[in-house]
Amino acid sequence: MTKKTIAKKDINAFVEQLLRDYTVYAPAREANYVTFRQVASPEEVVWDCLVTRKPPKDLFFPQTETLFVYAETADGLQVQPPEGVKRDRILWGIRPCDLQALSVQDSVFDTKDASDTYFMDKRRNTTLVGIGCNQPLSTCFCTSVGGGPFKKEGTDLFLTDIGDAYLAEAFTPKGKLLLGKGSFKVATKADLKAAEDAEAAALKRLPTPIDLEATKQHLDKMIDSPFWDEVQATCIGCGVCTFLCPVCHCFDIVDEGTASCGVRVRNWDTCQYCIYSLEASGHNPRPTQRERVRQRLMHKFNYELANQNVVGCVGCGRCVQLCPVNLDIRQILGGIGAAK
Amino acid sequence: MSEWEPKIAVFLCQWALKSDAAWEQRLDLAENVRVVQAPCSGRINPLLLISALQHGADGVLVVGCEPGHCHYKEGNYVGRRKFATLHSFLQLLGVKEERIRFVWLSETESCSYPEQVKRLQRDIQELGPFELARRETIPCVVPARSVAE
Amino acid sequence: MTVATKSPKSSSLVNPYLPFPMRIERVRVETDDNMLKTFELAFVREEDAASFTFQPGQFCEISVFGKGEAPFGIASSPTEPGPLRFTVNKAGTLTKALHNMHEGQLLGVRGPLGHGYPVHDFEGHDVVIVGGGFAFTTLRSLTQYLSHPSNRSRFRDITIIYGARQPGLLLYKEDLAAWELREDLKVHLTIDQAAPGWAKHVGFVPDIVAKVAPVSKRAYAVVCGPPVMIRFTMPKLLALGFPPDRIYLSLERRMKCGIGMCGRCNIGPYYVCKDGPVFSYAQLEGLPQEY
Amino acid sequence: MRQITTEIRAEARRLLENGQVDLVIGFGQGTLPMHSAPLFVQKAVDVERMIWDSFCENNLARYLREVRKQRIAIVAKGCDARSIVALINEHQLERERLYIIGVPCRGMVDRRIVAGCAPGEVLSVTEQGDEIIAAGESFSLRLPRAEVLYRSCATCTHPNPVLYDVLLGEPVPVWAKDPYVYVRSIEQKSPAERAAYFAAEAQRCIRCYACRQACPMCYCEECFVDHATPRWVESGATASGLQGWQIGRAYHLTGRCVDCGACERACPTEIDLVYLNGKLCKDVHELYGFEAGIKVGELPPLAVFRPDEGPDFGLPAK
Repeated sequence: MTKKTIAKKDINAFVEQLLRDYTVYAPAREANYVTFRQVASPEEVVWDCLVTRKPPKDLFFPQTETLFVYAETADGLQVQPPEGVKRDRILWGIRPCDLQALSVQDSVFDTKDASDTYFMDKRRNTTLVGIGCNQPLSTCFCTSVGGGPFKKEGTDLFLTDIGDAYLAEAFTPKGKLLLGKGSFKVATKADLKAAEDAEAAALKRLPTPIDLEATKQHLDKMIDSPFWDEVQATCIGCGVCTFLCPVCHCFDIVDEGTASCGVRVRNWDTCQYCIYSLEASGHNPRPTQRERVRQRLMHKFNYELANQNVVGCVGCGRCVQLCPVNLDIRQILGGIGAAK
Repeated sequence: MSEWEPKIAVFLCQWALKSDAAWEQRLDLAENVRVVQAPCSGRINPLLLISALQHGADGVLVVGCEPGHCHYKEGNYVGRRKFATLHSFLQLLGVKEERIRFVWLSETESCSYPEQVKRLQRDIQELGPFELARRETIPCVVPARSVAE
Repeated sequence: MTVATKSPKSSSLVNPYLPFPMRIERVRVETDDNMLKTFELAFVREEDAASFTFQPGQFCEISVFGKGEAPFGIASSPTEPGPLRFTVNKAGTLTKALHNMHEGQLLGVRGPLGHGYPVHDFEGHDVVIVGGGFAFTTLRSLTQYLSHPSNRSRFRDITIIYGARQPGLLLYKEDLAAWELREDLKVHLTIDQAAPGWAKHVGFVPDIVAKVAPVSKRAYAVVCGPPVMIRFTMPKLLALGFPPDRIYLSLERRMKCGIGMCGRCNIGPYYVCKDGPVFSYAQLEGLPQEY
Repeated sequence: MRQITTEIRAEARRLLENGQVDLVIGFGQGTLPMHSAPLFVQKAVDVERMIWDSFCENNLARYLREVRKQRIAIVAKGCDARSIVALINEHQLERERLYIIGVPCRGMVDRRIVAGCAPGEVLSVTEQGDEIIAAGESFSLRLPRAEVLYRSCATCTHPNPVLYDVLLGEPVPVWAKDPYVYVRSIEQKSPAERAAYFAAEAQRCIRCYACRQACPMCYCEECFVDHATPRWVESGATASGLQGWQIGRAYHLTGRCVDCGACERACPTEIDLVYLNGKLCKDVHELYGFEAGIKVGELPPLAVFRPDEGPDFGLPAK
């Protein structure tokens, strides 16, 4: 691993250089909030936003994505998927929670049985530049679910704010390549110490880990628990928690067009909607919000552990911040251990 | 833009054209005009008008019967409130007032219907295309390669 | 059909969402109420035909362009040469459109998907097949497979219990007639209420299971039917002594991707599309009854 | 505020203890600063969890149609009460089932405005008279309450419940003069500006349908947007799909919307929904003299008509 530093005053020049060679996505302002989007200049990058309004998942798994165009022609039925990524991309400033979420999505979209060509194409052609969180928010709970404010797994290049400079650690050839594009210096012992101090200070602000295995085992026995009736009571069944979740990956497949021509698209979908599991016959295996809320929690804290050995929650706190009725997943998790 | 010709969607109460002569001229096959017959102007779902615009229409004409002459007595009055509020609402979104037109044809005026369509076409020609987004799947792009290759 | 991706790694060469074309060879109406039709589909391209191998119980995603995709169990058996068969109940938008299609038209197909019945485990055992209504499709495939002359000797007694509301709603009437003539198949057909000219069983499938009382020792049971039939059949089979790991169910759920990614068809940790649609009852015990 | 909290608890306790209701719907303390959360109380011992403050922003009437309990008490501010009336008028609720605990409302505080004024994460908020005091790790900020109200609250002309079984606290004076002042400011823009504004707002939509789910009046068994045949709008997050959804959602509330702003408050991408709904309220008010949810028994304006009203659609007036 290569450890270097770059002065904060040089960082814009670095981003400028990256913009020449890559399409760059970074936290940037949109209306009154900050979210990941393509940027055209370093000035657009917002540095102090820990939790963007939307996670960067739509850069790999867009809310609406064309699977293929179809058309009936004289030669029969033609089916054409869109072209893949043409210019290499950089995802700048992804936080450890969203990085961890991406690795969970990898385990969904790239399995031994099948590989999602659309997701993987974007994934392969994107360099991830992570950044640590010196001052986690009150809604952050990455440490509760196995993450951390400076967890670097999955990143190509990782930045740590050490005052006047960033410590930059390259973990992959893709990351090392970037180090040649800015004025980096070799990191000193003092730099490394500063990074360690930043991490220790950040960790102090975060909650203690929860026993995920015990939670899973509790959930195994809670299928018919009255607990679900309680937690779902005020849920209004919207898609905020799942659509803003960096991990949630459910989608719908829809044809837009006629029998003779159109596009097949996939759209984000959520287990919280009534029509998600509604069958054409009228039968709905998850008839009420009780089953839907249970599904969300079970999927994240039981099924994904069972199937992929990962937790489906990374503690970013977006659902906590933005649930219209303040259903707090931290509180629900706290209740699971105590529930019957 | 000079070659651009507006497309018009007509929502026509099936009772509004009171004579055979008028009915003959309902223009349902005219170029750039699509006519949708409805049982009554009051029965036209406002979503149909929005859908027409999103599907490619640049102007919408809704034709109903004059007061007192609705086949169902009062259907056109019910429709009137829907259209008046929808019209005003779409203007808030930047849709120009002239783009959507509602006419009530009296018995004697029913032959003026083709003229109404043409007048709207002329007005929309001046106005330009629909301001808001169209459906992206229309027209379809024919792919280069075939599954049956 | 070329997939435009940049330097794909080997496992992702195949775009799992692209259907291949199949042509409708024949359409037949299965039931009196016209709600069920069987479509016989032929491969358009030879390479698709060559690479398509399947097990009874697997399914395909069928595309009706403009309406979308839906999963349908393969009703023909791997032992039957020729077109693939799918029996379709007219219920929603897509199936209505499919019912309006005719011979010669093209459909998109993805598959085979999922895991079929564990026929190798059945070898040397009795097999009891329990079906209800229009959910008999993959059970037809299974029955044809097990009873095929090249396979029949590998299995012991084969019992089929199949019910519908009325005689006219039973699927595959020709096949049923042929099976009834065979001495090496025990066929029990039932309808919900007595009807003129019907001399076979009368009653709901779970009750007929109890009445026929197939021997559970060294036997496997395979169940496919509407949720309510499944719910009431399970206790009967358990009472007859079938252990949960020798009862198999084929489940249906609303599905989209068919490959375990879109997330909607899970029952507990299992995806019906990827881990099923065939599950042993032992697998499902203790999971939410979301089927 | 504290006084009202006490009174709400006492009333809830009384209703539950004497068996008058099975359930009280109100607000409880949220898990974050500036969040109060809807709360369902079924046992008298739990009434101590109920609160009333400046962050009780949800329209609780949206729960009434889903709760199957026989008798419900609901804490209703001005807009909640209007929604209840509108639902009764649309035959979605039975008045007899309800016990309405009316609470005059001083307008709810927009946490996004407060957060926007703060130099860091807001960790606690207290109220002092007409001021809101927001504090974080290294700051404390005083904001005039009137300046941090939700847009829909700032222009509210019905802060006092129009229907109740008991009214807690004194009715508040109405502060807004023109409920449609904000809509008018948008109307004054040019058509091109309005089209651009609508397109930009709609483009941020993620189709989570929180607006619909938060709305008391969005009770359709199947929403038009979920309809497959015909598919009224494109299914995806395309410009036409998002605009079609926003148009259809808002327009379907014509003459039914009580302008509570719950939709906008639920929106995670802060789309301006209040001007869409406000426009509809303004039009039915000006054209038909109608305000939704004010009078029990009054039919929604699109369900009725007057033969002699306008517009004349090209025919001379008779």
